[in-house]
Amino acid sequence: MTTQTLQAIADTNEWWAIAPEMLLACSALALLVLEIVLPRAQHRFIPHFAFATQATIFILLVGGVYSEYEGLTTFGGLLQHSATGHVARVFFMLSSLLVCFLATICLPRTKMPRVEFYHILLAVTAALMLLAQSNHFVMFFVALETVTVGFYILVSYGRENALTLEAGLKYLVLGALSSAIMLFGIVLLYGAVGRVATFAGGVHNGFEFGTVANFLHQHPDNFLATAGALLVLGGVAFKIGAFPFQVWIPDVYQGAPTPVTAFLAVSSKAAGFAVLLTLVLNVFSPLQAVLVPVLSLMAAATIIFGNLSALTQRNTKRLMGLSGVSHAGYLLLGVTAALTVPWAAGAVWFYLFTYLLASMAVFGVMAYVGGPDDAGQELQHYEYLARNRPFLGGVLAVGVGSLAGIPPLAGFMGKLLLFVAAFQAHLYWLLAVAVGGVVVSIYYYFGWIKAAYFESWRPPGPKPEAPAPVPAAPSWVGVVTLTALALATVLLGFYQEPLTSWLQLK
Amino acid sequence: MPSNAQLLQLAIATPLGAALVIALGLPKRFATKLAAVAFTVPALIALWLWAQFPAEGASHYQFLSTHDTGLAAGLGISLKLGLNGISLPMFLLAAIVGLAAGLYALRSGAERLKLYLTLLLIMHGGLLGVFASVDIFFFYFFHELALIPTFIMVGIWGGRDRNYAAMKLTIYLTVGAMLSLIGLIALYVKSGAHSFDLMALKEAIAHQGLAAATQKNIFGLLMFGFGILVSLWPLHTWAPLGYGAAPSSAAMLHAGVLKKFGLYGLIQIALPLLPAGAAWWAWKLALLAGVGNVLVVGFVTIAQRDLKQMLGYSSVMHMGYCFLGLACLSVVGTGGVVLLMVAHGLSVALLFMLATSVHHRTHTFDLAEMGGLAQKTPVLAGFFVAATMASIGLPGFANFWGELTIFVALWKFSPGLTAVAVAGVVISAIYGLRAAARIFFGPPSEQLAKVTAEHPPADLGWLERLPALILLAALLFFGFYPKALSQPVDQTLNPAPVERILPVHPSPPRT
Amino acid sequence: MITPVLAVIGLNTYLHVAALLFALGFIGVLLRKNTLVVFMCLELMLIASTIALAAFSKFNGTLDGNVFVFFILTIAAAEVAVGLAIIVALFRQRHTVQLEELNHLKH
Amino acid sequence: MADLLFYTFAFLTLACAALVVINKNAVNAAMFLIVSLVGVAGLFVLLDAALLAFVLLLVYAGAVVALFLFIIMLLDTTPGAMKPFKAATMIASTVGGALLVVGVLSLYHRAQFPAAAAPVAAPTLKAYAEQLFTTYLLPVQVVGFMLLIAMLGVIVLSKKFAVPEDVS
Repeated sequence: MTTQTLQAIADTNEWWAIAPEMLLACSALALLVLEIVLPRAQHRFIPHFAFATQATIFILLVGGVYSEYEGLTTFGGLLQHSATGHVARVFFMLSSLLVCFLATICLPRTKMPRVEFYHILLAVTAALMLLAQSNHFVMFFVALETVTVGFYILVSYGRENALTLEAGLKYLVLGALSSAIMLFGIVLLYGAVGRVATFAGGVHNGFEFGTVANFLHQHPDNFLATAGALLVLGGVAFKIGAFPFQVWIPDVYQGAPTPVTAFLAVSSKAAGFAVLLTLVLNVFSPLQAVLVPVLSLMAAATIIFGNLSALTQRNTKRLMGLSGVSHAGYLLLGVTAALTVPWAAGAVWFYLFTYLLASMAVFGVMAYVGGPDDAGQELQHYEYLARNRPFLGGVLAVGVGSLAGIPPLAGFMGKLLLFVAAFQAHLYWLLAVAVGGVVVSIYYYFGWIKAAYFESWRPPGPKPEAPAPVPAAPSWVGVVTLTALALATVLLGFYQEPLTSWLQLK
Repeated sequence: MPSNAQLLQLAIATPLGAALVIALGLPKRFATKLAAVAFTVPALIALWLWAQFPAEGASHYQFLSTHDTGLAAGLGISLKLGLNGISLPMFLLAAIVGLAAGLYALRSGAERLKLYLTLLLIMHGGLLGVFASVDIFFFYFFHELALIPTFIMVGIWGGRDRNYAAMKLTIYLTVGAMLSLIGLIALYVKSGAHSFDLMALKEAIAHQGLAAATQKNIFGLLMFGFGILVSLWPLHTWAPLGYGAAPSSAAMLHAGVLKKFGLYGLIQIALPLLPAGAAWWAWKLALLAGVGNVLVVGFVTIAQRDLKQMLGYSSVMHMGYCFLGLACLSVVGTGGVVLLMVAHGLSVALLFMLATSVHHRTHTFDLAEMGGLAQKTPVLAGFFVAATMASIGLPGFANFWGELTIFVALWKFSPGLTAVAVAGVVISAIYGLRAAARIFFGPPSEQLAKVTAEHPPADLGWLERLPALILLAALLFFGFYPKALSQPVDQTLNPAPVERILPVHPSPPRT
Repeated sequence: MITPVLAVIGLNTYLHVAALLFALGFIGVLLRKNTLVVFMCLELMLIASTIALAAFSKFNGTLDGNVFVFFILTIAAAEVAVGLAIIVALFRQRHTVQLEELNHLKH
Repeated sequence: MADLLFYTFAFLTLACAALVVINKNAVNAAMFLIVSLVGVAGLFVLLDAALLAFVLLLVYAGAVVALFLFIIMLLDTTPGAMKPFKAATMIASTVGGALLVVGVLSLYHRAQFPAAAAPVAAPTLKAYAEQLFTTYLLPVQVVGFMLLIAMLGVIVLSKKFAVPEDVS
């Protein structure tokens, strides 16, 4: 390789294009420095610093400051900056901000150090942003593993609690297993593609998404590449918790600290779908004949499994996890539809945003309701919530209602878009499954509302001795954040303009 | 002076806005005043719009306005509001019953009154929105908006079986709503109109038509989806249970107005857009409604001992007439259904309200434990008897015209079913009059004598009389001057292409 | 300058070795209950991928595969470090490394 | 000669890997892992990837397996404590593993490769460096962050916090 080619490659390293990610990474480092520099009494300001930088980046991103690279590839083809990538950046930034907010509620209850939590959170968010924009399997895998390793630590963060560590171990073993499977898939793809690329006389790289897509266009029946693609998708399915890779979800969601559960539910799932959309629509699209049945079977099984197993749950964190599985199923329905109906990709993102708002609202309430025993939050802890803390009760109703897809709320619009897309894609039987799933989900979501609102639900008889403790009153930050989330959920149900025009839903 | 279209928007926005303000933490004494205003404004606007509705040549929507909520470009969903001759009477009905229910709620002294008013206001706003929507997506959307508070109200303020009732109501109505949603999506996709606007859909379908098989499937989805919501037999079991448990204002709004959503949807959407589907399903629908809703449920109603359960079943039974009218697939029958929907809405709301008033005085809904209340509360008795007469369909009340028109249309469709329907009138006379007699006349039961000795029952106060008066006045007005209703309905049904689109009514199957 | 190995052995044989190693690791993960051994088996699966990767890289005549191996080794090392830390922390509380005894989360 | 070496290393790798899976004693398993890794390193050398072989031994045998051994000793799990496999687990694993093997093998038979490799010189250290610091500079940075996270994570998970960490 001559110096010129090296120079040419080095020139494509446009660091400004990933300024938000770098800013995040640098502020993550700054947090550690601050911990050393600042006197102990001032340490409580460190989370504020994390908040401030994230808010700044979020505002810059929403303002479109970094959108000048849209449509370009940088870093010698490692990254591609697309409109969707930008949407993903904003999404992860927003989610990370809200997880920070949850952490300020939950972390002080434990004896765990805080600065490291925020550091890892910020670094993982940066990696998530890179992951959504990666255009090359090496970049993809490295970013994905950074995220995964970060999550291993975050899930087991409340290590005083054995349940948390158990969750961490389960996530670790299954996560590593899925990574290994995905890696093998990547290797197979590289083997199949790289050979042809070389024989064709090109100097293309067998890891690049574009090269893989080209190869698949020419050889859609290549067995090796198809198998590789399926293995990679299996790894992604683990991230989104799709059937049959959902086994880890309830345990890990229950054991992880609430902010981390929220982070897993929202960011990790969204990352999975961002990657899945890129892979399915741009890279593996020539394999439609295989993908459509696989994806739609997976979607149907995920919806059925998620809803049925959520029916009997009394633990709210497991309930969120298993109902999250069913949401993954609806989203998979959207991804499947996106293969034939292009605007469905936007609908998937719309759904993810509504899911973010609603889930974060619910997790916010859970953070206040959950006492020191983070993992043991049951439905009966919500009794009298609407009477004792009407504000939290209201936010819970809005959040859960939106997750259930009840009409005036944003979640319903998300489901509507997906269903219309599915109908246009002629996925009738899948649509029937999804509709059945929605009806079933009403039952368990309604049970939660019932627990919070309908008093004297339990049959007449001796009442339990100790009534559930009244949850702490939210601080003003909590009130503002939760109000914003609930209002956004309500308003998005009535008026979708800002989001739809930004997502270019056509 | 705002334009009529803006007034229409205002009528829907007022209750919803008031609900938001109360939910955000308005103090209670302001909340009740704001709620009173928010219930009154739509009624006044509805009356004004009714007066403004052109007397002739108004076959199309009036007072139109369109807002893009962000889905117009992508999906063709936009908030398009307007009224035609069919929706105007329904809108008026919603406004009047909403006013009565609201006033009744204000004096009910319910626990957690602010939450109660908020939910009732949302429900009211949703109801007004349903009948003012030209866009079929928003038509559905507003229906759900009105439906959700019902579940919560049943669950919090409901009667004995509230938890079971709330759950059953939720599951049944969600299934119905999902089926109809899929039907509407199917209509949207298959029509190729790329719009949920009813007018655009009509145009697109008139232009290119829909295959008969498609029509059949979509009509089936809509018929059963809407049918569950209207309590079509045998999917009606949620209704008596739900109404039995629901607090009075919610029952008034739901049984009086919200339940008509399905019928209204079939009239406005399914019949004109899917004529071949309608023709295929007409006889099946007529048999289900005639035998199931009218006869079976009629006999079940007679057997009821609980006043509210009886009212719930009777409302299911009256929906049977509406389905029969629809199945005629004729202009006369459809017009009759609209008249009956309005009349039944008014009378059933009045009955549910008075039933609660009776309960306040007797502390029971059990008909066997009542009696002799007329001597102590003559005004209440007068209202109740009048409402019962209206519900049976006595001349002089609006219900008479609705039922008469339906019977006329039904005679052409099938004389046999007409006989069934007329038998239904006799049945409803039996249970209606018997209930009135049990409550108000004859000797009081021992238990009641004890209760009334402890709490001497007072007659209806003015705050209770006012909503009752409003409802009864409307019933009588339309009873003596049915043209006020039939004129706009006629304008929309007759000159419009309905006659052309509606198929020649199918001959009854030969045996 | 072709290495004799690939001329004699061929790519397929290399890949068979990789596949068998991957399968062995997979079976181990399913079969073993000792978390430490499970972890070793996961490492075997990663190593199997690197063998295939190096072989493909050689066969394709590009260096990218070999470079990717570097990343994989680093990632594996980090994974092991975190995993062992979790296992040690868990052992301090539960005094076991057997997976089947770690079932305190409700099912 | 080369093929003899190949088969030796391949046998070493696979046999020792199998021993890792079935060995009862965790310490022995770790030892067999080392030997298996030596076999893999040999395979790498045959592929002209001497540097990779070196790194593999350094990182894995030198650090990872040493860590494993250290932890095993630390936790002092009684050797031979392995319970007999449950029949269901055995059957499931055997079937799953066999399916996997058959699937992967059939895959290679269906995807036929020509026997000739591309004529490329053995990569030098410089070539790796050039790649890592030009094309793959960004992943290198990211991996750096990952190592930092992992380090912090290990500290957080292992350090003793006697008192609440900071004032609130």
